[in-house]
Formats: sequence, C-alpha cells, structure tokens
Amino acid sequence: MEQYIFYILASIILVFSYLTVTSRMILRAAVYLLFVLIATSGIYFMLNYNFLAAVQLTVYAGGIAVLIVFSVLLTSQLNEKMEKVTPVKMLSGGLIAFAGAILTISTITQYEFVANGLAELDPSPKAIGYAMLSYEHNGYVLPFEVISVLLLAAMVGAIVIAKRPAKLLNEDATEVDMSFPTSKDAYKSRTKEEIDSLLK
Amino acid sequence: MDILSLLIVIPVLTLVAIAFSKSYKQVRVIAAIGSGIQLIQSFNLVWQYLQERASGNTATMVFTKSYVWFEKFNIHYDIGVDGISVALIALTGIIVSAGVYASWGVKEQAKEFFIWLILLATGVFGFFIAIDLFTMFVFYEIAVIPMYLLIGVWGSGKKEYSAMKLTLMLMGASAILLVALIGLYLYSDVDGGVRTWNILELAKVTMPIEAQRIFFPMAFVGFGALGALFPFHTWSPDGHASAPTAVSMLHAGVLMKLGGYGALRIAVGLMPEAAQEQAWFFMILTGIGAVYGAFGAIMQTDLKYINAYSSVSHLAMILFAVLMFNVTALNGAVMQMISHGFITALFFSLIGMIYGRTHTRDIYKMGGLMKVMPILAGSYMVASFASLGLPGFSAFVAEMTIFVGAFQNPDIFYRITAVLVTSSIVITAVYILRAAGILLMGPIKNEEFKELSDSVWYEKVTLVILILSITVVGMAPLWLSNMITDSLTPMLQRFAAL
Amino acid sequence: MSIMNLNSFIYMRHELVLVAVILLFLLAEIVVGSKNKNFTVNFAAGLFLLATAIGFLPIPYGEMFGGMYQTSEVNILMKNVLNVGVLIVFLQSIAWLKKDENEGRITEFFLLIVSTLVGMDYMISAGDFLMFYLGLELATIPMAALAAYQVYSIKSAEAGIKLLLLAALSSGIMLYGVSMLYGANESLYFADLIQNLSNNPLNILGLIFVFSGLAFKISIVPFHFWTADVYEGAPMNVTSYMSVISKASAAFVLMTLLFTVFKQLSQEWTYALYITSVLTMTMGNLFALRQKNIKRYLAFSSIAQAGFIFLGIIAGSQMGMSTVIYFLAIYIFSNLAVFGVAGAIFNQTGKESIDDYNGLYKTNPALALTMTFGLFSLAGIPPVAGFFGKFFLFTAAMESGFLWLTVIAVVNTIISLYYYLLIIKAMYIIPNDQPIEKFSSDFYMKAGLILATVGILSIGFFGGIHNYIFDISFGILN
Amino acid sequence: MIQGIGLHEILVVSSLMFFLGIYGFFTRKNLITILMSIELILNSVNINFVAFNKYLYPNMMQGHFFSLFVIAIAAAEAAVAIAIIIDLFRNIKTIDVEKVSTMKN
Amino acid sequence: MDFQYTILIPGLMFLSFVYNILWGRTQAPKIAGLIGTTSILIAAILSYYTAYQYFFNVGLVNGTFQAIIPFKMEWLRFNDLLFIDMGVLLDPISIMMLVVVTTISSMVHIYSFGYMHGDDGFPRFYAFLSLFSFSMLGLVIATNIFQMYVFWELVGVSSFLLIGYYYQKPSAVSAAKKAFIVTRFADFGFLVGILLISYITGTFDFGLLNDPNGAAMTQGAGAGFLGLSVMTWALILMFIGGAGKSAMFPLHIWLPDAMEGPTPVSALIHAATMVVAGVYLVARMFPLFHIAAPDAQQVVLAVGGFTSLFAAVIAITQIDIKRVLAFSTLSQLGYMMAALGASGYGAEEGIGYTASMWHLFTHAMFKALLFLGAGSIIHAVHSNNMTDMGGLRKYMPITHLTFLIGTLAIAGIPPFAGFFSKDEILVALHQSSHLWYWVEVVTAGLTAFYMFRLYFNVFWGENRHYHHAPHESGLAMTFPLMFLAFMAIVSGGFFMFDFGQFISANLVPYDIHIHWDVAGFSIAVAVVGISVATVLYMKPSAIPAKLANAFGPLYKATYNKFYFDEIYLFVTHKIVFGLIARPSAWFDRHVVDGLMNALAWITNLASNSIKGVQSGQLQHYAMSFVTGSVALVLFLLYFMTR
Repeated sequence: MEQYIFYILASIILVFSYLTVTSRMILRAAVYLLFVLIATSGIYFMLNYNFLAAVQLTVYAGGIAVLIVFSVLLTSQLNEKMEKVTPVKMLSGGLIAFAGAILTISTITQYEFVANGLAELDPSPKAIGYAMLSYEHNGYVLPFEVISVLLLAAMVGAIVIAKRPAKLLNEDATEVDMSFPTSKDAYKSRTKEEIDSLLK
Repeated sequence: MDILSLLIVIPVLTLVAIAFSKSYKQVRVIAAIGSGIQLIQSFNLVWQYLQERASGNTATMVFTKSYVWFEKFNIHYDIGVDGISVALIALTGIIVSAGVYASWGVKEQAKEFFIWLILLATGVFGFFIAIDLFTMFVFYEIAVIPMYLLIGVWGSGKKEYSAMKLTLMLMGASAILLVALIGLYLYSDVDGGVRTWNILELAKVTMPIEAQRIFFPMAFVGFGALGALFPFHTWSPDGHASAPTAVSMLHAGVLMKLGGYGALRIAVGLMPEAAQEQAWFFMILTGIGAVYGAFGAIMQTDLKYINAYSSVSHLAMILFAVLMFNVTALNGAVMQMISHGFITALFFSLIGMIYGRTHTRDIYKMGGLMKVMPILAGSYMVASFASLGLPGFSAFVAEMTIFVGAFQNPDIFYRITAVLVTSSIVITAVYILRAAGILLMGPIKNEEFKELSDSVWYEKVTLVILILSITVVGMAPLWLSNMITDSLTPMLQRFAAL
Repeated sequence: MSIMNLNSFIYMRHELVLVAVILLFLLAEIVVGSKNKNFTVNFAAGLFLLATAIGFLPIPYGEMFGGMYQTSEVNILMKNVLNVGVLIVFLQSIAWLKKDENEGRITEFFLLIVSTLVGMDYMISAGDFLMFYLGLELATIPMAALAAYQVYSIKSAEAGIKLLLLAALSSGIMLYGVSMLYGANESLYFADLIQNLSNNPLNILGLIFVFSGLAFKISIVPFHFWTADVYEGAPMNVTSYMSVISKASAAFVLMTLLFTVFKQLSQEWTYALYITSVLTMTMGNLFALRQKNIKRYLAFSSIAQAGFIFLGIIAGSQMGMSTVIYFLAIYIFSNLAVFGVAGAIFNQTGKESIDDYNGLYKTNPALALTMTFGLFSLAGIPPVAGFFGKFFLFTAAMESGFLWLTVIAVVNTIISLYYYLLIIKAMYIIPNDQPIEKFSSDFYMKAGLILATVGILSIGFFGGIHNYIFDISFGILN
Repeated sequence: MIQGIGLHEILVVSSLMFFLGIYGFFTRKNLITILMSIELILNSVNINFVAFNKYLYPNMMQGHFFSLFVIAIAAAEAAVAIAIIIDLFRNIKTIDVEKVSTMKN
Repeated sequence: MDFQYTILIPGLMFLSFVYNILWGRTQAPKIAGLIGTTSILIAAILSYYTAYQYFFNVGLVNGTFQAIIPFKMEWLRFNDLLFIDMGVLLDPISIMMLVVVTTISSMVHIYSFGYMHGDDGFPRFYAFLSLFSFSMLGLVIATNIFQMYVFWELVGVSSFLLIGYYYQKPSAVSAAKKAFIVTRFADFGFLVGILLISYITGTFDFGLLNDPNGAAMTQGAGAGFLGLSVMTWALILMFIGGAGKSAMFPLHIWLPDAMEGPTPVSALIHAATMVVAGVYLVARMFPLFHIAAPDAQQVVLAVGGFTSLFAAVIAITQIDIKRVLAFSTLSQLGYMMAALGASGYGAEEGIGYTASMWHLFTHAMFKALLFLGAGSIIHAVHSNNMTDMGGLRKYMPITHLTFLIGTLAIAGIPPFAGFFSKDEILVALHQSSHLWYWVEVVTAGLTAFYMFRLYFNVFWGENRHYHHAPHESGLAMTFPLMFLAFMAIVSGGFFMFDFGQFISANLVPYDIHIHWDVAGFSIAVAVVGISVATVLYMKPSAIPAKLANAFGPLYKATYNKFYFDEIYLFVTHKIVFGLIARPSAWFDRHVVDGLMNALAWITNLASNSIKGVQSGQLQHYAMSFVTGSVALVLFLLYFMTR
C-alpha cells in the first residue's frame, strides 16, 4: 500500500516538477510548484517526519509559494504566455541537465548504502524541541541562533531594497543617467522607450 | 652599519631627501651629493676590499653579514662581496654619478625623475651586494621596474610601446628566472642539510643533473634576456631609443650587466654541469647575437639604435665568455661588463647631449659636428674608438681577454664560434666609423647647426668621469684583472671537478 | 569532547561581538534615528574598531556545541585579518554613504556588512556542514542585498539578482553534494567525516559539488561568471568588500576543508585544483586585458589572483597553507588600496573608466601613488608585499612538485603585469586635457587608504609575520 | 521507512527533481520561474537528507534538521530574491532574464 | 749596458700627444709644433745613441747580436702562461726601425712647420703625429706579439685620424674609413693568428717563439686543416694582418685613397713607416715562418711578388702624383715581402732577409723624400694632378734636384741607395725562384719608367699657366728634402755601408757583396725604362695619348686600378650591406621582434575571441557552472581513477 502511495507521490513530484519548469503560464507554474511541495511533504509524512512535513507545508507551501504567487501578480500579466524557449537553449540546457542526472543517478545506484542499524530516534516534536535547544553533540541551538541572525539580515536586506530613498521619489526630472545618478533627477520612473534604449 | 648596507642606505636616504625637497634645483643638487657620497663609498669599498685581501683574507666573499628575514624559507638578508661585485659596484657608482650630471637639465617632474632613477640605482647596488638568491631577486626587480616609468614619462618617440615592451620582456624573463631560483633552493638539500638560498652554500651543493637540465636554461635565459641574449634582445633597441639620456646610461651601463653577472654567478656558477652540457646551444645564440647585433647596427640611422644594437653585440660577448668555463674568458666577461658599462654610458650621454642641441638623432640630418662642438665630437670619437676596441681603452682589454679565453678550448665547435665572435671586431669598426663619419665629419648639413654651442660644465663632468674611467681601465688593467681573477678561483675549482 | 560552560563562550568572541555590534546598530538607529549621519558613521566605525581590537585580544581557543563550532589559532588569525579588512572597507565607504542617495540607509549598510561578516566567521569556525552552510548563506544572502543596494540603478539590481540566483544554484548543488557525503559517511560533523571519508565515487561526487559551491564564491573558472557582472553593477564599496573579504574567507575555508575533511581525497582534489587554477589564471588574465571599466577590470584581476591562491592550496603542505594565508592578508590590503582609490575617485567624480585615470598623477599624486602600490602588490613587484606572497606561493607549489603549474603561473603573472601597468600608464604617462581635478578625500577615506598602504608596504618586510602564520598552520603531508 | 520502497528509489526521484530544477534554471525566461526552479532544487536536496536520515542513520536526526534549516534559508532567499526582482521590475518594467544582461564581455 | 732610457723614446711621444690633444688648442699653434718636434728630435737622438751603443759598444756576443730587453712590465694577465708585457726589445731590426722611424718622423715634423702653416688644426695635427710616432715606436720595440698587436691597432687609428685630418672633406673621411676598415679586416686575421699561436705554443713572447731550437718550432706541426699545419694557418692569418697594413694585394685598396691625408702624413705613414709594419712583422716572426711553416713563407713570396708587379702596372697610368707614388710604394713593399718570402735562414741564403730590411731602410729614405718633394710641389701648385704641372724645374731648383735624386734611387741607378738594396733582393730571388726573379726584373723596368714619367711630367714638359708663379718652398720644407736626399745617397752602398754586418736573419753578421751579373742586368733594364720615359715625356709629344688609345681597354683597366675599388664597393655595399646587414636589421625588426609582438598579439586575439563567453546571460553562467561540476566529476570518476 505504502508502496503505491509513494509511487503516486513520486509521479506527482516528477510530473509537476516538469510542468513547473516548462509551463508557459507563469501562475500555473507557481501552482504546479505548490503541488510538488505538497507531494514532498507527503513523502515526509510517509517517512514519519511529521514535524518536518508540517514545516514544509507551512513554510514552503504556505509561505514561499504564496510569496512567489504574490510577486507573480505584481510583475506579470497573468494571461500572457511566456515566449517559447529557443531550441538551442532547450537542447543545451537539457543535455547538461541530462548528463548530470545520468552521472549522479548512476553513481548513486551503484553505491551500496549501509544502514548503521541503530535504533531509531523518535522524531516527535518534543524530541525535536529538545534537540533544537541542546548544545551537545547533535544539538542545534547554535544553528537556531545563527539562522535568526540570517533572517534578520535577510529582512533588513529585503527592506532596504524595497524601500526607495524617500527624498528622491516623485520628483519631476528631465534626464536619465543610469551610470552615475548624482542628481535626484535620475530617480524618476522611466518610460518604456528609455528602458529599451538602456537595455540595448 | 656595515660597509655594504651603507650602499643601500645612502641612496635610500637620498630618496627621502629628494622627496622632501622643494624645487628641481634642490633636487638635482641633492641627487648629485647623494650619488657623490655613494661614489666615494664605492671607491672606499674597492680600497677596503683590496686591503682585506692584502691582509690575507681568502674567503670567497668578504664583509659578509647575515640577518634572518623569512625564517621558514631560510631566507636571509645575506650580503657580501668579492672582486667581481666590488668592481661592478664601482662601475655602478661611477655611472650613477655621471647619470645624475647627465640629467642636470631635467626640469619636468624632476623630483619624480630622480626618485625613480635613484631607486633603480638602489636596486642595482642591492643586487651586487646580495649573496642570498631571494634578496638578490628582490633587488633585481626593484632595479627593473622603475624603467617603465622612467621611459614612459620622460622618454621620447614611441615611449609607451617601448616601455611596455621592455618591462614585459624583462619581467617575463625574470619570472622564468624565479622558477629557476626556487628550483635551486629546493634542490639545495640533496646532500643533506637544510635548504638555503645562500650562494656560498649553494655552490657546495651538487644539484642532480636532471634538475639542472631544467633550471639552467631557465636561469640563463632569465638573466640572459636582461643581458640582451638573442632572440630576447628586441626590447633593447626600442627601449634605449625611447629612454631619456640618464636612463639609457644606467640601463645599458649597469642594469644590463645584472644579466651577465647573474648568468655568470648563478646560472653557470651554480649549475655548471648542465651549463657545460647545454653550452653549445647558448653559444650559438650568443655567437649569433655578437655578429648579428653588429650587422644590425650597420644599417641604423638613429644614433640610439646604433648604440643599442652595438650593445646587443657587445653583451653577447659577455654571455659567450661566460660559457667558456675558463678563468680567462670569465675574467674577460667581467671586464667586458665594466668596460661596456662605461663606454655605452658615454655613448648614451653624448647622444643625449647632441640630441639636446640638434633635436634629431638621425645621423643623416647631421654632419660636421666636429667643427661646431669639438669637445662633444671629440668625446664621441673617443667613445667610438673605445667601442671598437682600440688599445688604451677598456674594451680592448676586455675583448682580448675574452678572445684569448675563448681560444683556450680546443673543441672545434668552440673554436669556430670563437672566430665568429671575434669577427665582430671588424663589423664593429664598420658601423662605428660609419656613424662617426657621417655624424661628426664631412660638411655641416644644416645651417642652423653652425650656431650650436659646445658642452657646458655639467656635461663636461659627465664626460670626464666616463672617459677617465675608460682610459684608466684601458691603460692599467692589471689590478682589475687580478682582482677579478682571484674571485673566480672558487668557481673554477668547481668547474675543474667536471 | 569538551564540556561546555559559559566561559567557553569566549571562544566565540568574534561572532558574539559582531552580533552585539549588529544589535547596537539597531539600537542606535532606534534611539538616534537616521538623520544624524555623522553620529551614525562615527558610531559604526568606532564600534567596529572596538570589535576589531577585541578580536586581537589573546584569548584561548577550542570547540563548542558538541563540535559544531571550533576555533583554532589560525581561524582566529583569519578572522582578525577579515576584521581589519572590513574596518578599511568601512572607512572607505563613509564618504559614499553620506551622499544623498543613501539618505536613511546608512545603518542598514553597516548592518548587512557585519551580518555577512558574522556569516563568514561562522563558516570559518564551522565544525559541521550545517554550520558551514548557514555561515555560507549568511555571507551570501545579505551580500545580494548589498549588491542591489543602489535601488535606482539597473546595473545594481541586475548584479543583485545575478548574484542571488547563481548563489542559490551553487548552494543547491553544494547541498546536493553535502547530502551525498551525509549518505555515504553517516555524519555531517567534520570530525566524523575526517574519520569516515574514504575514496568512493559518492564521496568524490560530494567533494566536487562542495568544491563547486566554494569555488563559486572564490570565483574560480568555470564557476566565476557572475563575478565581473556583479562587481561592475554593485556599489564600489560592496564590490571591494566582495572581492576582498568574501573571497578571502571562502578561499580560507576551502583550504581548511580540503586539508581536513577531504584529506583522504587529496589526490582527487589536486587534479581538480590543478585544472581549475590553470583555467582561472588564464581566463582571468585574458579577460582583464581588455576591460575599460575599473570595477570590471578588478573583477577579472581578482579572478586571476584566485588562481594563484590555488597554487598554495594545491601544495597541500604546511608551507602551502601558511603562504595562502599570508597571500590572502596581502591580497586584502592590496585590493583595498586599489579599490579605495577607485572609490574615492568615483565618489568625487562618478568616473569609473580606466581612461578617466589618464593624468591622475599630475593632479592627485597621493592617490596615484597609493594605487601604484596596490597594483604593484597585485602584480607581484617588490618591494611591496604582493611580491613576497606570490614568491612564496610559487615556492610552496614547487616544493610539492608542481613545477609546470608554477611555470604556467609565472607566465600568467606577466600577462597580469601588462594590464596592471595599463593603469600605471594611464595615471603617469598618458596626457589628458581634462584630468580628474585635484580633490581631497575625507578623513575616513584617508585613514582607510593609509591603513591599506601601510599593510602593503610592511607585511613583506617583517618576516616574523610569515613565521607566526607558519607556526599555526598545518598541512596534510605532515 | 516506506514499505517496499528502497532508498535508491527515493534518491532517483529526488535526483530527477534536482536536475529538472537545474533544467528549469537553464531554460526559463522569467526570473520568478527561475526562483521556482531553485525551490525545486532545494526541495530535492531536502528529500535526500531526510531519506538518508530515515533509511541509514535513524539514531540521529542530522539530515532531518538539515532539511529544516534549508527550508528556513530557502524562505529567506526567496524573500530577498523577490525584493530584488521587484526592484528590477520597477526599474526596467520587465523580469525577462535575457533582458537582464546590460553588463557583459 | 743599460738601455733603460729607451722607454723614453716612445714615452716622450706619448707625453707630447697627451699634452697637445688636451691643451694644444688653448695655446699658440707654434707651441704644439715645437713640443712635438722637440720630442721627436730627442727621440731620434736617443735612437741614434742606442744604435751606436748596441752595435758598437755592446756589439757581438758569441758572434751574434743578442736581443736585449731593458724594460718590461706586466700589463695584463690572461692566465699563468699567457700575459701581455709592455716592454722594450732591442735587437738589430728593432733598432734599425727606431732609427728609421725617428729620422723620418723628425723630418716630417720639421717639414710640417712649413707645409701645415696656418692650418686651423695645427695642434691637432702635431698631436696626431706624436700619437703616430708613439704607436709606431711602441710597435717596433714590442717584446711580444700581443704588445705588437696593441700598437699595431694604435698605428691604425693614428693613420685613420691623419688621413681624415681634413674631416670636412667627404673624400678624406671615406678614405680614412676605408683605410681603417680594410686594415681592421686584416687585423682580424692577425688576431686570430695570434690567438692560434698562443694556443699552440702557450706564449706570446717573441723570444720563445722565434728561438730556432725552441718548442714553438714544432708545436704547431700537426693537426692541420686543408693539408696545411696549424702553425701554417696561424702564420698565414698573421700574414693577412701584415698584408693589410702593408697594403699587399688584394688588401691594397686603401693605400691610394689614403693619399687624401696631408702630404707629410703620406710621407711618414703611408710611405716610410707604417706600411712597412707588415714587412717588419714578417721579419720579426721570420724564424717561425721559415722553419715551422715554409708554406706560409711561400704565400708571403707570392703575394709580395705579385703585388709589386701589379702596383707598378697601375702606377704607369695614374696622373695624380701622390697616387703614382702610392702605387710605387705598394710595388716596393712587394719587393720587401718577396725578399722575405724568398729568404733562407742565415749566411748567403739569408740574404733575402737582409735585403728586405735594407730595402726597407733605403726605401723609407727615398720614398719619404719623394713624398715630401711631391708635397713641396703641391704646396706650390695647389694641385695633385701632373697634368696641371710642367716645367717646374726652373721655379723650384732644390725640390727638383732632391726629387731627381729620389727618382734615381727608386729606379735603381747606382750609386743611389735603391740600387744596392734592390740588387740584393733580386739576388735573393735569383737564388730561390726564377719566376719571381723575372717578375721583379720587369717590375724594376716599369718602376724606372713610371717614376721618370712622373719626373718629366712635373719638372720638364711645357710650362703651364699657373695662377701665381710657383716658388721654392721655405727652409722648413727644403731642409728635410736635402737631408733625405743625402740619406738616399748614403744609405746605399756608396760608402761601402755594409748592411749585412748589422742585420741578418740569424743575427750573425754577414758580408754583402754586389752580384754584378744580376745587378748589371737590372741596371740595363732600368736604363731602358728611363729611356722610354725620356722619349715619351721629356718633350711634349702625342705618343703617350696614341699609346693609350692603342691599348684601349687595357689602358682603361689600368687607369681604373683594375676596378678593385669597384669590386670592393660591390662587396661591401651590395653584399655586406645589402645582403647581410640590411636583411639582418629587417629580420630583427620584423621577425625576431615580430615574434615577441606576435605573442602579445596572440594574447590579445585570444582575449578578444573569448569575450563572448561572458555573455551577460545568467543562464549561460549557470550552464557553465553545472557543466564545470559535472565535467570535474566525470573526469575524476572515469579518467583519473586511482
């Protein structure tokens, strides 16, 4: 039984992964990604890592996927289909990825993994909590603290980018100088023509 | 402060003093004083050295001092001199002094000019007193790199191209050399003991022949390129043609000798087995250089090119002699370094002075200068005669020593190359007299040149210093020759074991 | 396994002090507000100076958190070197931060930089792959934000996104490798891995994937492509920080990883390093030859330098390690001198093309001279320190038998000399009708440049520095 | 442990997912979709860790915790990435990855 | 007997040179002249004194003249065996040369007071004369072959300086260069010869080299090349040096051009002293030539004999009086060489050696006389061409008379000096080689002919219209003429001056007696030559022009010196410059330098060609990343398995 559930989950993962990276409708791709993430959490459940599965669902499926969808909405026209991938790109990218996959999978499958056969540690939330706050071997209080710094820094970073210099917004300007904006004139929003010329 | 380190300290102090001086007048006076003190110190060193030898000190190097620098690599600031380095230090002292007077007229960015010039001199002095390969290499590079700016900023003609070419080729050679030096260091413990950079210690080690085969050519080419070894000499004509007077003097007069000195003391001196094995190849190159450089000079019309090619030819003789493995030729090599140093410096200073008046270096645009500026022209004549190896001037002594030395090897191949190299005396006569004839003699081609003035006092100082040196060495060579020969003995003992 | 107590937190003083600095920044921002620029910059610089000084206090070292965190003398030394480097970066950035465009974002800059520094410190001290990974990410994610700091500039945003996405890819690949190592060796703790790691395909796969991840940070060919674009797009000071601190820490970590965790696979990683270092030196130099933008130019120059660093790592000996650290220290000072001058000029005039440097010496001799020292040091010309670093790298490599690699490297130094001389040429030789006008930098910039110059000029002459580094280094051959 | 399913099966699935992510990174035209590919990559790594932990070394939870932290970091990464992407979009009104190439050579 | 003072003979001249070159310009010109002249006169007196002491006070020891080395110092040491000493070697020939050089030089110094009067470079001229005298004296007293080489070179440069004395005249400059370079080329042979000999024998010392019983005689016998022994080759090479200096065919081309120098210089250097250095060299090394390398001696004979005839033929057609004299010099030098080449070692067989030295001596006197006479004429007429002259005997009686004496001497008419020495040469040739004997007899006739052609053309013939009437020169110029005329008479056998008593190949005195069979014939030949000249040139006549037409091409070839100048020009300009120098300069600039530049170019090309790799495309970067990782793994797993 579990076997079949796994196969189903595995095929969901693979099929929707494939669709995520090929779909030309960006919002659909996001939804496919959501499916993949959910299926992954299903595997975690099957492996009896319930806490992890829950985190996967909340953070990944609930957080990141929503974030992505949100940004998609901000930046894209939903009806618009993305341009087709050029064959050259598809072929070269596919070839490299395929070669990598063959290489790794063949390496892995040829490798005889040896289980240490020791008794399983109960992955209950309580045990996880203890481990999380332990400073012994296999204790994770230090990473826990460090990641808090990371999250703080990431937050500050995201804010600093999102927040445009207040002084420089909404002022009329006549010139655009991308390379070195010495005057605040530079910060006005650009027209499409200007952007096109800049991107050339 | 020991007597040798003073040779570095004095120029460094001069540098500092120049950096704090206010006007170009102050700068040049300070430079003159500094180089004057340095010159006295150089002569003092010669004197002290002769005293030391006279008092029975037979050590390979005297006045040695050693300070640890990088302990883990066994790098020391090791200094010491023997007759060869003492002679070359005296040469350097003289030419630097002469060079300072020759650049008396530099007004544009004079401070920087003299700083770089003296820095170059510092590198050369350091190179000659160092007996630790690493220290030596450091000074070597210090001596080479100021050339870039000296030529690039104060030069003329295609100065940027020439400066870049010169620097890249010389630094490229020195990079190859560096590998060889590291190789020497790494193989210095084959007989047991610790690894060392010290030349004296290295001389006792017999490096495995397989390693020598790799590192000898690297070292020889590395030093050889600075000594204008064919085909790595092409930086020299362009570089000299573009360089300002004093820089040409110092470079051709002193800096290029670093190549010969290193080839003698390090390439051949420390790896004689491979040197002997591969000598044939480099003899072909040097033989070609000696003759071909001279032929190249025949067709030049730019005075500096003539002299640059002439240097290629004369310096090839040094490297040629170095490969001969006998006391006479090696002695000749060192003598030639000294002799060529003086002569080429005299030439370049004269060319600079003439150029300063006529604003051209094309010999066909000049003529009959003897009439207008007898002192300069006469000095040029002296330089010409000295250069073509006339007795009474230093080059004769040096070249004859080389030729005699080269003939002491009975091998037919050595003999043929020796004759080939000897034949350059004829070609030298051709291009030297051609240039002098067109430049100094005949009718005056340009009416404006009739108004030109003869030398002024500081130019005379330059000329007198150099001509005096050339003739003193040319007329009384024995003391110098003996001083050098004594110092070659340890090296020859090593060769004798081959 | 030592017993942890509160006293042992002192082992972690670098990181803790820096985290405290972050908190104080936040506190100051709240209390003082962002309006008082002078206070903010003085506070930040002063605080960081204090933090740097604390780092130098002679304090014991050991391991904590069950081996997840470990320090040794050499780790502490590296952290101190990084601290000094960051201090100089701070000093050099202040003029830029005070400009209008950064109104209200000064503290954030300091905060982001210090947090990446914390990440690097953790990475250096990591005792298992989790900490290592966290440190790496902490050093990377805020860095992307820093690269995109100039929100009005396309280039800056482009730099940020390129860095972030490629870094994510690289860490993804690295993680895959780590997972393989975990699968094959039971543990993620370095101490266990050193015991368990053996020569099997899975470990080699893991090795290469981890290597790729770090090589990405050091900008090793073919993982280097982001470097030029990101360096060019990012603000000058961030570029300088990335090229110096980030690269040095990653190189150091790669070296310690290879020397400890992957000791058993030394033959494999030697091949990998050999190939990549040749590629890196050559490609870096070839690209640098034709750059016109100073930041891009320095990007390729720093790529080439990374190739040289590999010479020391590949040596695998104690000598190799000591020279790598020595070289990194010198590299930091040299590059900071060059970037400092470029930054000063950029701040003043907005010029960052090499052609704009024509005739710089005539108007700004001090800046030109500093730049000259820095470039000579990068090129490896005595008497400035870079020469010693390179010389020792070559010696170490040849000592371990890599003759031809060394020959390739010296040939590359000549190519590099060419383009370093191009700037010298621009500054001293090429005449210019409109040179950059004479200007005077602020106190901080001057202090930063002087610090860097003193470092360049002095490190080579004091043999004791190298001695000390050698004594605390280790190699896999002993 | 999943009944009847060996470690290799899970690893093959995750590896395929990994390289699908890589493929997506190579070929997608939109920066956000590239970000999605990265999520795929990280996800597959997580599966690896978890599977190894469960199948081979269940006495400790190293792989499990690793996955946990990877998820957290993925979130942070995504946040910053999206901030930058939006900034970019504000600047050039597009998030086409091929357009984001003003600096080259 | 203590001869240490002999070092003063060259020493004084050196001091005079140094003084004049450094301070001569700053003083009245006369002072320079006086210093130079005084020095050379003292040197001359010292030389005579030395000669007297050597030949009469020291005299014979054990029946031979001993070589004395009163002064020697080490100058340069090559190794334990080879070193250069600077010293004084006194033996018969060096003393004879001292006498010759100082005598002629004194006369020229005095003569130049008149000749060079009022010239800008008066001090310079005297400085160079002193330099030349110093070098030449140093050369003749050399104790070893390398010392000789040292002064040999110095002589060459003095010659260069004096030929190019009128440096603003392009022809003078090129003549000077030509002289120097041609002799330099010969010196190359000389040097290689020295080096070879030094290697074979391990010494430079004349004493050791020339000892007939010494090791040097056999050391070079073996190990040959092209069938000749090493020693032969070495001596041939040395002879090339001598041939260059003595302007032997085919290295003779520089000497006629050297007449561009002031006439006193021609007299001193290019007639009397320097050009005999080659002869002196061979004489100096004579034992070696004769005993160790007879083949080399044959070469000397052949070259000398041929040159004498060749030059005499050319001299017939020249119209520049100095050139006629120059070719006659060549011809006479050929005699000397041939005599050395034909000579044996000692006694009757060694007569060639004695004759050669004697001829050297007498030739110096009468040729200097002729040149100075020519100088006097040129001074008066302001032209070198004999077509501008004629009937001068009325204007310049002293010049005329002394010139006639010189002409008779060279023509070999007894009792003038030339007769005796030339007769001995013919005797020597008669003894050894009939071919060369006949060649030299013909040459003697030609000599008489062309000298009298010159004489008649200048002093007889029709009067020209001179710009201003020619007049006899002053005492400063006529005194040397008279003195030398006197010497041209007495230095022969007129007073039974027996040269063989002093100089012979083996240093044993030998009694010379005139062989009237040979002499009678040679006188007859000379008289024929004179008669023909008298008929043709004493009165203006049309015959010479007709003859010239009749011989057409031959005349033209002779007039153009058999086109040797053109051949040399072709070789130097077209072959050496055009085919070697220019291509090598081109090769250097374009190929060697081009290679270095190509390295830079290739690097740049590589740099440009890979710039596309950095495409700016994020995804390309990612591909490269993954490719790199995968490739490394592949490489390590499948290609580098251990």
